[in-house]
Amino acid sequence: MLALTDYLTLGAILFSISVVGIFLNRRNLIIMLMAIELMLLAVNMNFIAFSHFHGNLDGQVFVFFILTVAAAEAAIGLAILIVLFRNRRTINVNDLDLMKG
Amino acid sequence: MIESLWGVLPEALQTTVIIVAKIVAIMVPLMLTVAYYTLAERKVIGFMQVRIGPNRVGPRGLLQPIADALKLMFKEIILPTNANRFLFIIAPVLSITPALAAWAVIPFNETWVLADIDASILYILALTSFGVYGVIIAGWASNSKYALLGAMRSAAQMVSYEIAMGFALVGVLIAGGSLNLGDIVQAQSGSILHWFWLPLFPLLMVYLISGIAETNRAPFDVAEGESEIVAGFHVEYSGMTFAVFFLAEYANMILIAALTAIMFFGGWLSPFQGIPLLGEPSLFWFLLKTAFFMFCFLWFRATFPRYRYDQIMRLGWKVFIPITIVWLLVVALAVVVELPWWFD
Amino acid sequence: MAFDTLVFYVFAAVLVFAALRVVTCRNPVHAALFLVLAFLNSAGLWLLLEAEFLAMTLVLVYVGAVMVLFLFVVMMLDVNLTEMRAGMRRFAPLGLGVGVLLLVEMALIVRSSAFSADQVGDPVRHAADYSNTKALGSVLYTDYVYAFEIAAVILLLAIIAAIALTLRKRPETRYQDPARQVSVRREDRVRLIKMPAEKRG
Amino acid sequence: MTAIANYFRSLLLLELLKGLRLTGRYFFARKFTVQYPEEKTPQSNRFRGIHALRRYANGEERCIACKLCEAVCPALAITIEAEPRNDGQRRTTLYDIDLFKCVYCGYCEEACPVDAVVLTRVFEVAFDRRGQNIMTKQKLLAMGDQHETQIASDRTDDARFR
Repeated sequence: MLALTDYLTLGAILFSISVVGIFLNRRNLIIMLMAIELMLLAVNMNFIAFSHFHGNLDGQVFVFFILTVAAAEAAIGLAILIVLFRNRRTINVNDLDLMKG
Repeated sequence: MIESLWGVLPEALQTTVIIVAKIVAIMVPLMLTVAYYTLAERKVIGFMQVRIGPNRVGPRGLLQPIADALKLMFKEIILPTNANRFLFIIAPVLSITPALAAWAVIPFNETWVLADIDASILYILALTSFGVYGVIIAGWASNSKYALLGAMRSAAQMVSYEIAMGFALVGVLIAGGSLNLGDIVQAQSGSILHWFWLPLFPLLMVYLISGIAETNRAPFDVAEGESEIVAGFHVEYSGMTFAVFFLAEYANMILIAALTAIMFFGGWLSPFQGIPLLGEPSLFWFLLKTAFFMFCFLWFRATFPRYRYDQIMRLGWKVFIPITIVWLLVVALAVVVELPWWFD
Repeated sequence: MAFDTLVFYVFAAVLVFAALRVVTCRNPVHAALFLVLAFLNSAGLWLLLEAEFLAMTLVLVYVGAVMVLFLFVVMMLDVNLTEMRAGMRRFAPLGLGVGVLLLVEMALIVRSSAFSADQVGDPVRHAADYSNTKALGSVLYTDYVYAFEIAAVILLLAIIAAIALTLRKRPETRYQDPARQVSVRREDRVRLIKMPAEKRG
Repeated sequence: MTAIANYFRSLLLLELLKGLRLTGRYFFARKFTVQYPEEKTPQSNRFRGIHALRRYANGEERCIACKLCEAVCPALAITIEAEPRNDGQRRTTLYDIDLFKCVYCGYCEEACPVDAVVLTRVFEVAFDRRGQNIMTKQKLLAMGDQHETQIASDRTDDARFR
């Protein structure tokens, strides 16, 4: 019989992997965006697990909103990425230092 | 003897065997239809161009698909240099899987459906949206400019038309009041005027045309575009891998035709409801309607010239999406005020 | 081992593997494809948790649209891969350290008695005709209707923002207006002139 | 006003229906397909197929190596080398036509002063080896010998138009 802790552990592992991913790919904007998506997935996993084990739909509603917001975030993030690439011919985070003055 | 053997099997195994048998019962006729659909395409387009089409292999060319299949099977599968081997081989599989898996929820009549799940429309939407991966991965893994261009085009096209198609389906599920395809067909019972093609006519047009665009068929076949990018995403494919892409395209066409019949033309319901014998709902009507829309696919291909890429995108975003949104409002209003005889 | 336990461990193993590959992949296209695999597996896990609607939506929205967009961008941009990889080894110890620390902290919380089986209890068993989609919809359109509308506005905002960011008029390209092309009539274009035939010399 | 009317008319997709009606009509029309190996389309006596070199009735080859055909050939498909023969007459030692280059325009036939090189009605040609695309003098003469009656009758039929 699966318990709540199994799902929560899975969520924790996923979250940690994506945090490591953000550290590892500190130059690559695209993979950083993907790591953020993965993080949101881990959070969603926890929400749904709680919702299932407590018999309460509010968790799933919250996941629904996270999905919409994450889709919006991905769209805008990629748009920004494309504009950056168009202007600077690179998506290396280290090269995006114009604001330093 | 056989019955006693059957009784010995554990219950879980019995259900598994039954389900596998059902899947085979759906898949075998489907694959045969796909094979003969290719012949039908060549025949129909030939007829519309005042030719007679293939007639050499077997009587009237009836064995042509088998000859084609044998030829493709014995051809060499060429792996381009620097192609990504794994993705290159997996791409055709990825493109045919959703086309076949979607048949799990298609109801053939009141009782014949493999998986009678609640959210069958959602399931179908999710699967068709997955179909684009076969194309993208094929284009990218081929390590070829034309293939990549074709993949980019068809990816953008399929994602764009998915929206219009999804909205059209939302209209259907508002009118039908259910996400289950069987319930949607039941909601259309009454007479031919109760079928959803009449109240949802704009959505029907949008769905049919988006379906053609979604399957990358003429006149929306810029992803293949023989005259500009040779064959698009599958230039580098040969032999059986190419054949699988081919099968996937035709299986998708049959799927779209079947869905149109179910959602707008009352599935297995008879058009002569009320008349004895002829008015009986049966599998026959469903197959007849599906066959008609399959014919329409070929008819369109024989008639219309290919759209230009920017025209396709314009049509999808600037014409279809506004039309569907407006008609969704109309349908929702009609359902809320319970407009007589459509949504009674 | 019960069947759903087996399914859970298979899906979870593939999910963790795919997540690991996403963050360590050399090629962004591979990373995106592994992310797709991760989404598909978590959709399977959500089905196990009886969240059918969200599982389907995850496939539809993420696999069908967002990841296609990602792949599209990754394939279109001509990214210098070696340069992207440069700092990886240098950042690895710090990243791993933070990750392990985070994992240990969360494990301590998750494994604490607050989430144990006797505290949480068994999940509610639903009747055979229970529809997750219907239940979710009835909550969404009543209790959370304002939040739902805000979500709609956010999506609209995202559409407008994405279009506004990437829209550019290229002065050197020629555009055409299909509406004008279609509405052209013969009288506007062709003028018939009567003129006397020239005499032959 | 007309613009608005046109817009709504465009929503009816009338043009598309017209196109569908046309192809739908042809679907039932009589088919014109010719079952090729069994049936053949009629040929004109001016049909320009593969080449041949003719001989006079006494067996003497007509070609006098004037090289007019080589000069007129737009595709540079003809190669001719010539030497005086033992009896002092000028004859070709090499007369090659590359069928890969030839465009079957028939200028060589027009140019020939002695009606030596002609285009026959033979068009069913296939190669399965390299080099078979070169029509050598022997092959051309053999073609001429084989089809002489047909060639001669075609020339006489067409003579009054020349």
